[in-house]
Amino acid sequence: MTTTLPVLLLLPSLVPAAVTFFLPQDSHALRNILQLGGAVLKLGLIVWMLVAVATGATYEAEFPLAPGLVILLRIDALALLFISLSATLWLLTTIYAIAYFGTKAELSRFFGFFSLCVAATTGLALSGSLISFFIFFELLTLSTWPLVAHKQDKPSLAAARVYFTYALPGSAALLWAIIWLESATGPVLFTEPPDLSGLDPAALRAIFALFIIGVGVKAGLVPLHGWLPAAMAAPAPVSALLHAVAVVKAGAFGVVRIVYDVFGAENMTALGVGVPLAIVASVTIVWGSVRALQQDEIKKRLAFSTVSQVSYIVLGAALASPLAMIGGLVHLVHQGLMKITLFFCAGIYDERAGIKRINGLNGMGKRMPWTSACFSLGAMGMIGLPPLAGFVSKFYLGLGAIEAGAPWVLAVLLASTLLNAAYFLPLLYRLWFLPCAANTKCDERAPGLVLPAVVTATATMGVGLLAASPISPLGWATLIVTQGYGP
Amino acid sequence: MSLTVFAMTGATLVGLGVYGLLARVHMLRRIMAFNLIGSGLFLFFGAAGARGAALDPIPQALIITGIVVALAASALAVGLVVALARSSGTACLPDEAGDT
Amino acid sequence: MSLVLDIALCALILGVGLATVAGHGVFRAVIFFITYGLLLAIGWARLGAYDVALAEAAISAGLTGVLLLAAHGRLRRLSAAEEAPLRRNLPAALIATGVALALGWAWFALPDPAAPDLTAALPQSGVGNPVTAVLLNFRAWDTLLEAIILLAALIGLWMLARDRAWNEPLGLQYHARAGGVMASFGRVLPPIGLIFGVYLVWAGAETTGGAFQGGTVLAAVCLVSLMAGVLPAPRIAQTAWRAALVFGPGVFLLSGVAGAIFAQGFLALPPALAKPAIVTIEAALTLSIAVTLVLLVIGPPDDGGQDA
Amino acid sequence: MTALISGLVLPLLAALAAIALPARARLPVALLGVGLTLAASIWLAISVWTNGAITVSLGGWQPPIGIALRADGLGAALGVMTALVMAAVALAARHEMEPLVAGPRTSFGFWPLMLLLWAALNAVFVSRDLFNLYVGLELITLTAVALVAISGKAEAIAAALRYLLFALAGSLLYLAGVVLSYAAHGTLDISLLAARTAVPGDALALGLMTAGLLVKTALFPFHVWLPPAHSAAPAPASAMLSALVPKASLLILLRLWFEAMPELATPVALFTLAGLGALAVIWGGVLALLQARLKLIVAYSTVAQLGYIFLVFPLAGGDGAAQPWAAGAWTGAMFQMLGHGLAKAAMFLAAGIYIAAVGSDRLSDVRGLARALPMTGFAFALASITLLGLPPSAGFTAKYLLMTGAFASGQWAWAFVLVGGGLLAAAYLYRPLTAIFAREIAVTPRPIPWGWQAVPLVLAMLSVALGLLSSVPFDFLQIGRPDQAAEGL
Repeated sequence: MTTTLPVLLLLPSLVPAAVTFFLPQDSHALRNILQLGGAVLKLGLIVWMLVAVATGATYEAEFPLAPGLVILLRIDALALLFISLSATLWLLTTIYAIAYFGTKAELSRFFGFFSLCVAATTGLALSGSLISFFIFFELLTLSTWPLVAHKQDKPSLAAARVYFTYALPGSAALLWAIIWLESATGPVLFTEPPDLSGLDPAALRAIFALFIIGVGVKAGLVPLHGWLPAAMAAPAPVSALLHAVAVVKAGAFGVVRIVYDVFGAENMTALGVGVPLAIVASVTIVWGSVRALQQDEIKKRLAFSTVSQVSYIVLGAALASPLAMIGGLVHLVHQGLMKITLFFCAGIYDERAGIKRINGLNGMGKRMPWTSACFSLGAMGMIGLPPLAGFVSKFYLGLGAIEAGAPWVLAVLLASTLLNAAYFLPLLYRLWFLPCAANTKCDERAPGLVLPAVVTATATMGVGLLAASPISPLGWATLIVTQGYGP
Repeated sequence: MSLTVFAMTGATLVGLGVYGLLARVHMLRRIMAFNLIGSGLFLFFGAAGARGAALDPIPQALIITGIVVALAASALAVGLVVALARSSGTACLPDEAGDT
Repeated sequence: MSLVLDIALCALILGVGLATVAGHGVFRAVIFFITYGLLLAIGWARLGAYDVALAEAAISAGLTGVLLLAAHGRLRRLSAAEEAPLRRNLPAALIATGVALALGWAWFALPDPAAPDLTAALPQSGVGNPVTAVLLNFRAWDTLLEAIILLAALIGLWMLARDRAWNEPLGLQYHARAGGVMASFGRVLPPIGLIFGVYLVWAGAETTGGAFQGGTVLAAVCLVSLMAGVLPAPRIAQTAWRAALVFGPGVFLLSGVAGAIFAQGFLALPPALAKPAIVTIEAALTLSIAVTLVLLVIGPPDDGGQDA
Repeated sequence: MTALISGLVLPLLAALAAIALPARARLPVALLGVGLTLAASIWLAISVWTNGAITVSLGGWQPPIGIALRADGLGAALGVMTALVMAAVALAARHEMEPLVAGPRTSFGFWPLMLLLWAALNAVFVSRDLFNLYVGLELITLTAVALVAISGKAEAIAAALRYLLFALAGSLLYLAGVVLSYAAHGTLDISLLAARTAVPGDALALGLMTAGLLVKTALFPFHVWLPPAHSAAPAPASAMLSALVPKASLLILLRLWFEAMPELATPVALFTLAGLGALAVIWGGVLALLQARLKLIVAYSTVAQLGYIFLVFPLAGGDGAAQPWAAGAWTGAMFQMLGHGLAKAAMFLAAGIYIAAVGSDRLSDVRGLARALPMTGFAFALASITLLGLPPSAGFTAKYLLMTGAFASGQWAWAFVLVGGGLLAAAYLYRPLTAIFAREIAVTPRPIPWGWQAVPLVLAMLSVALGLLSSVPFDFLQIGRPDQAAEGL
């Protein structure tokens, strides 16, 4: 059992993917059953595994391809955190996507790549070695590209091209870094960080930079973030997936892996690369927010907000103090919950009321109360109002910054919070306090769309309120840091 | 001594053939140049095989094989040249017809 | 004395070779080329390589020459026989000189001759002519592939036919005048050539000769008969011609397989059976080579029309 | 031994039968030959896997008197790859070369030429005799040239003639080297040459043979004949020409530099070979970027993809052969050979389907065809993944192993070629992919039988599967490998 479970975790997404590609367009029922069944099954497996891991079981599966080229799937606490998040959000996004697309064209292709993308994310989370991480990272790029291009109109195709133009050089940098490092240390497993003591510090710094460039493209680090706002041309479920579950998260997750499981916090500090990374993250946080402020389109504004918010995770990793790390890790979950809520709602506004720009939101609070309530919760969470999810993350990051002796980070957090408020509060004001345009046609009687948003919005509140509980994301992140990376 | 004469003749023939191949553009000329190179090489080979106490039959057999192979290649090449002339009115390759 | 003779012969060969490359006019170059082949055959005889001499004269000078002459005729009809005059080409001259010098150097750098010792193997080969032993026994695989190459070239050549001409007789049609030189030539020559060709194959086992040389002579006979109208022009659709093409390689191949089944291995000939086996293979091969060479020379079916 | 011989005899017999038998028996006998030869190739691989490399002295005559054949892991692996490609080509040609579609001439000639080409490739894969390799190469050349010319179009004739010109020049250069090495050592056998006493003329002999083989492999700057020839041929022929034919001369090159005369592999020579390979990667990629026809893009990509393989020379050749990274780098290059073969054949067969469907392979005419022919579009996309070297394809395994070798040996500059070539491939394959997957259909396609559409898809899947399941092929390629260095890194 110990070797089969990691493989078993991939199958609920891989099998539906493989089957869905060959389904005729109009066999909606079968396709939906496959997708939902896969998602539910996976969630069930994860719950089972959580219980098993809590009782001390370990899981590992290995597929040697060639000497040094081994796919290693391993379940550790960090993997579990990411995989639980992605599995939960995958189920919700699937429900949402089924309702969103209805009977539109090319759905077999869409859901095929959708499942493949989730399979890649699962593999990425379970990867126990650098090279398996890379393989799933590339698979993720390949499977998300058709999703971005899904509409196949000019903007989508342009967005997809931009995505590739960023992603492929990023992958090249990552591969370069991996092979450079492994040529000196042998294959790198996350369980046993390599011994870097004998290596030239200058080379190590270059390798670190290449690693950060490689995963930074996906994480949307400035100045490698250009593809992310462009990818807004994709349908709403794709945006939700890209921003909250898969791609951006994979980048941030990669940063955490590289900092803690490849280099280790001490080496990072010794090489003097932690502070530059923290600066890059800070610049991204501020710059993303500034750009978000300038956007008139709801989804664009959300996209730049993602650029900004994901770098909290990177910042947490870069500061390398336990509390900052807890803040970063917990934000991995919190940002996912909040951002997916916002994108679900943005999709509902667009789909059910034709609202794309922020001035269309006027007075929608009364006409679409459920959606608007969820949107507001997500937005307030992003700003960091207690007791919502975002507050917990920012609080721990702030404490961590002081712990790490980098008080300037507090200024960054403060500036970011103000900017967050500046670009989200006007939306809330429009929603609830401005009169609506006379004859906007809207209705939110679409449970498949609204229900997932309600669930995630509730979770946004729940994870904040129950942060002290050991099974909350915060409790989990604390466990990871104290067990795995504690001093 | 005679062998050296034949070997040098072979080497020179190869040179002549190479020149014809590079400097001539009419494809029949080039086919002849190929045969010149081939036969020059064979002459060299034959002279080398005659150096020992007895005549080495292996080079002779290889040369006969080589001659037949050269004929096969020449026949196909000649056919292609005729086909080229039929379809394009020239016996030179498209981008070289104007040169030399 | 013989050295002087050789030097004179080589000078002649080089002169004719030079004329082939640098001389004026494609037609004259072809004539020089044929002469060159004949002179080279004498050179081979001087080296004591009579089998090669025969092959050079029959195949290089004879058949290739006919091939080139026929091609020149067709090109002239397509007004593609003209060529630009030779201009001085320095890079080509440098490369050519370099290659010749390198080969010349290699000759003087050769170590002492190191030929494989065949004394033990030859008596086992079943034939007295060592060249035939190499061709049909020691390196039979080369020879088998060589026969296949001829066949492949022929199939390739046929692919150059126009679709509308596919069912026409092969080659451009020659019309010998009844009672003319060609016609009488065509009646007298074949019986003589036939005997000579068969003799060459038979003799090849023990002295000079062999399947390829004999096949070439038979091919010449066949060509003359075709030109004289004694034989009707073949068509691809005629099964007998195609069967004749594959007969020799087929027998060779199957005897090789028989060796794998009944003797030590693929293409193996038990010494006791080697001589009859080789003669049988050679006879079959000669027939097919002759037919292949004939069809190679007369070319694909051609209705004489022009595309462009 | 029987398996080895069957792989040579069966396609020859089938070709002879296809020539001699009347028209209605031609296709059945050819397909029978294809099936049996495929079985023989797989059988050979299985026996090599169980018994190790197989050596046969033909006619019972040992070298230097006779000719030895030897099937090692590499030769048998190439044999299986060839067999898979040939079987796919045959299944596609069943439709494309039908007498009613292609005319009586083409439908007559295609099958024997294909089978003869197959026999010649198998002969080269196992031959240990330099002159026998020359004969094999000539048979490959003549059949390949005929396959280029088979369409009868004016540009095909010109391309075929140019190809023949280059190939014959290459043959003569190679032959010159063979002549010199026999004259010096009295043997043509690769293993015996490896044990020879070196003489000064060896370098010239090796140089001549190498130059000739480079021309035949279409390495930059000798590549000019390849794209017009490969794009002018009918698609099933292009698939064979691009996927298989250059591999034969490349294999001989490897045998010379790694087995026959490894001591002549000086750093300068190895650098030159890889440098030309690097230029081929760049130049082939740039030119592929500029083409407007699918087949030309794919053909220029062959020039680029062959370039990668030449990195094997500095990474695993010469003094590096005994280093721990040599096994990985060498095997990486062999994965490139195998993976490229499968993927490239898939691409050309997909292009053939498009040409059959809309009568053209211009990018503007194949727009949106993935909607009407989804399997073909999927096949092209999968094959692209291999050419890009993205995981988990054979191309990635190759790139990973070569890059690891480059870093381990301190020659990391070659890694730029691997990474840059991958990005360039992404650039030049992006246009055909977006065209094929476009939303609107430019030309309404004729229906294509399901069985035909599946053919390139299976090949493309195999090229990915080779990467996914690369551990068995990796071990297989080590069988009989020269310079058994310590296993991997």
